[in-house]
Amino acid sequence: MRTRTRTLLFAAGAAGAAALFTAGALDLPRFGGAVHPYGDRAVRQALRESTTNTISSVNFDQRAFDTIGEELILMASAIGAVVLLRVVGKEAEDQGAAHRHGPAEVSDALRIVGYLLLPVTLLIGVYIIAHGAQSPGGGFQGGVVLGTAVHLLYLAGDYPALQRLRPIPVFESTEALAAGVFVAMALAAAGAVPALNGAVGVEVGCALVLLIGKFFEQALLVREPPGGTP
Amino acid sequence: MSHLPYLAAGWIVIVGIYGIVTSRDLIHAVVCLSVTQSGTYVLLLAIGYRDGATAPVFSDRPPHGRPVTDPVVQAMTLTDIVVGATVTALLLALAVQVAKRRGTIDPGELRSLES
Amino acid sequence: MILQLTVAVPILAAALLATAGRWLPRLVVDVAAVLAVAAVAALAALTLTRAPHHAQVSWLGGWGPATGVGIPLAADPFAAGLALVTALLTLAALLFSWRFFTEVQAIFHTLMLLFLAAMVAYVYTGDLFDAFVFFELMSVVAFALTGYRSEEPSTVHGALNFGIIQSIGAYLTLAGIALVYARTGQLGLATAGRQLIGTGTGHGGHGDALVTAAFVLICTGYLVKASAVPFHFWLADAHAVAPTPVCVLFSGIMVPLGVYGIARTYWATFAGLVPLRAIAVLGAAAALLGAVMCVLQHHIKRLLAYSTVSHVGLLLVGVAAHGPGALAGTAYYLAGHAGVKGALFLAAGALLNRHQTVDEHELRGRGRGMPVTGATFLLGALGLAGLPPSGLFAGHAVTEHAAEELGWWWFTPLAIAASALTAGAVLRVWLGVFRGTPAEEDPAQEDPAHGARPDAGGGHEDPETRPTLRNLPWTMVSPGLVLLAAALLAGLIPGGPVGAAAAMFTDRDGYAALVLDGRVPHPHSVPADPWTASGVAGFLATLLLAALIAVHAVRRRASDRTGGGILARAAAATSARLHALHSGHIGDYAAWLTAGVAVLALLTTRF
Amino acid sequence: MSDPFSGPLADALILTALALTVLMATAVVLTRHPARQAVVLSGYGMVLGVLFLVLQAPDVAMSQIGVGTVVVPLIVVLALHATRRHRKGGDTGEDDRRPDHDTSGTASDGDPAGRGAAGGDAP
Repeated sequence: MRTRTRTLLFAAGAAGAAALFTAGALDLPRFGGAVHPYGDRAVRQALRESTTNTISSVNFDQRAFDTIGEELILMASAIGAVVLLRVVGKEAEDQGAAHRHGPAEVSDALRIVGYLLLPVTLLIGVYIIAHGAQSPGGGFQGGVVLGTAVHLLYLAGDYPALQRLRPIPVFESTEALAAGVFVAMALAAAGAVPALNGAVGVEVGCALVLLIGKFFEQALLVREPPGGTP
Repeated sequence: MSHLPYLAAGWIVIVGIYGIVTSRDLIHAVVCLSVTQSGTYVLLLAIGYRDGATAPVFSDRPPHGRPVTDPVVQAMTLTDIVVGATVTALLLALAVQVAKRRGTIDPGELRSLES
Repeated sequence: MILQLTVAVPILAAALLATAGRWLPRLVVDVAAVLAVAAVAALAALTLTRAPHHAQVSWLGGWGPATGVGIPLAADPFAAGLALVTALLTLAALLFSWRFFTEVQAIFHTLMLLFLAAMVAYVYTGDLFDAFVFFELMSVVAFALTGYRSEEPSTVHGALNFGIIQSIGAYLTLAGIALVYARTGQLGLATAGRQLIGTGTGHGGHGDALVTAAFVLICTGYLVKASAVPFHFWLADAHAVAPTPVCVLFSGIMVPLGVYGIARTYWATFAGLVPLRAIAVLGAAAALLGAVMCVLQHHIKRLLAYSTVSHVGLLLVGVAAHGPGALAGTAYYLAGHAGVKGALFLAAGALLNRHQTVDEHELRGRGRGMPVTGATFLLGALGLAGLPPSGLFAGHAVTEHAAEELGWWWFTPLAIAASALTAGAVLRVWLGVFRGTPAEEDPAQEDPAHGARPDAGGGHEDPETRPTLRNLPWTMVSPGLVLLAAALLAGLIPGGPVGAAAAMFTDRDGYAALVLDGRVPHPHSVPADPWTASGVAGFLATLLLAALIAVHAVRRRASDRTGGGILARAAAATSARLHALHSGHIGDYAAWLTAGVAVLALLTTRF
Repeated sequence: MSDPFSGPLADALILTALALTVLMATAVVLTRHPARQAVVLSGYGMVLGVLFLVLQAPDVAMSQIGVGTVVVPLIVVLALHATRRHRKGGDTGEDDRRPDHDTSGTASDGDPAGRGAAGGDAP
């Protein structure tokens, strides 16, 4: 299809879809309205269970099954990325690709900041996970912090240390294990919000390390372009 | 104001799809897909908003005070964000593979799979 | 408890294999995965036997209907039956791949188990958002499985197209769910349905614009999965490149689950509020276009993929016919199609393993040493044509009867045309590959451009597939035979229980009673009766047409490919047009998707 | 005036955040140069996070800021870096056929931008 035809087709479709959605949205309750029956029920139940962060209560207790699906999606795509990016990594090495270990020039100040920030960030991640049942935050948000914190080492220019710190197989196994533990706990004893938060934190953290790690590998394993470095 | 946020969400969804339709670069297309998805976050949270309400967290104040925003849509959005990020990552991994295997990531240059 | 276990067993097995798979010997991994799937099949069978009499409902985490916040898992007979079909197909696919993939890690098994868990959870869940989550899980696993052999150039392209289109559809579904939530303050299918009846009625007892928009948006994602025209483009791209055991699951159950999603959402939540004619139109279009595209293919996996588009289109029409009778027929049809298509894909996999190609022209005459595979193709073609007493025969006959009562005179010709074209294409493959004479030149020196076809797959390029197996091991042969036998006998399933199950499925208050009160409804039902004279006549007509198509195609190929008059040239031009339409360009697919939403909206709105 | 959670002030805040979100979403789509798009995407993630805060959803805002401004743009940049060889594409000359939304994206500045971002945007 030519670009013009395609755009016209899209324009016609989008006009129809927009009309449909607009008509539907105008029938919605007013923005900011006071009627939220499910929300009110969820708040009541959360307070009965004395989980003060209602969202954690919904995610890990009342609707824990959604979160099971979510964690499995995370696990599946981490595994999927490992499968997808594995073969190419091997092949690039076969071709004798040059490895670039981190940014070529890192100032000492940046290096020190990177090293100093790492423990602080890890601590913040653990804190966010641990307090997820009471205050904003939780396993997911903390896990994101943990998963990305490890990569501060890259900022510090220490790619070998980064590789030592994240042996991919261990993270793969831990991630799957945490997912399994989460599912077992959520199905057997829903309600243990802090423990569930912890399992999710570990899983999210490991999955992100895996995902980002695999992409780092891809980005760094590509052969230097023939033109040399800019 | 009364229905504007919903329409804004609809705009974000449509504009994301527009980006995919006109994209010349698969990585660009995947990013546009994540924009499409962010429209659903806005829609969900707009539905759950309540005038004069605070966040549904009771750690620093007694319950039964001020009304709170709907925690269910927030939990749903949270799930949605995770799903979106992981789908984006997986699709980007596929796009990287397409580039390596086919030598281009312009959808216009990728030959049809139809024989 | 049974329902939770049915979902939990594959998940926990998947987590176990993902954790320890790299240290376990391959045999242990295989056995563990097969045992887990067999356990799911046993649990689903148990559920199926109990469902007609005892309510199979489970509220997770003890958040029962009184709290109003929990998520139910509920299994009526159809849901349990679908779970059983899913488990059996997964079992067949795993047994087939026992020797097919020889890499060490257990990633393939993990993904297959997660796929099974996602489909079972999707079938059982009684919650809109939960359905979306497991729908997404199903999709994500499917993307990963499609791109599993990422060293194939076209594999990743097909998987990426699949991923982007599916994701757009899923996000539109989520938007629709959000609209329902905003209106009703409920996420349960049953509770939201009750609320919509109370509040969602505009004029004349029909849904207002919001209900229409919500239904259309929710359906879009499911229709993408069900590959209705014009949402179907991803399907052939994904099927052509996915590993064969994965294709069995895609065609056999994942695509039909899109139909299930529409049926379940409609009858549990939207029944009577919106018309289903849009589904009928898009389904009929898929039945025809899929069948025509099927005949035009010579890549066997693509050919089978388009036949799935066609047959699932017929399933959509059956659901849109909007009654227990047609739904009973659709259920027969689904079961029969799953078995036949699974067996055909496994047979294609055997060809791929033996000859490193699934191109019909290259394979010409080279299937003579594979009698079992050949028989599978022949019987599969007959099955697609509706050979009694196959599930497809029963499905045709029962649905046809219900459609006639509705005054849908076009259904019978449509079904016969679609079945004849797809069966004819498969029959042509059988004639060419298994009965034909090999091409003149030495197969070892075949055209390098063809030998290295990206989508031909398998073989020496692929380090993970064993080069060639001299004799197919029983693990690769028997799953297909069992599936085929089951499908060809599925029409013998007694019509009484099927009719009762269909009546239960199409009874909105009954579903609410099952989920919310734990009571099994017993609505009045009519037993499905497949053995009608017009059903048998339909099969004979289909078979005759299919044979004509196949013989004509083989003759034409044998004599002169370019000859012919105006008609032939017009056909060639149309075929080129159609091929060009399926361009593999993601922008085209997304534009078609938007246009499809507009068409759906136009047909669903009551002016 | 006394109540920060309701009244015209809150409305104005929400409207502003909403307008910014819509603008940024459109900007992400219209930024055809992939490396630049990653930066805009990161900004969009931040704006979304602010919108969610204004809509009284701190939990969601936290993960949106983590995921939307850091993780996803980082992965995009890494993916760009991994595909930069094919992006320059030798004979394909991808950049000269770019639509007119982006006028400055030329083959010569494309690569360093991707490379610089890969090094600098890492958290």
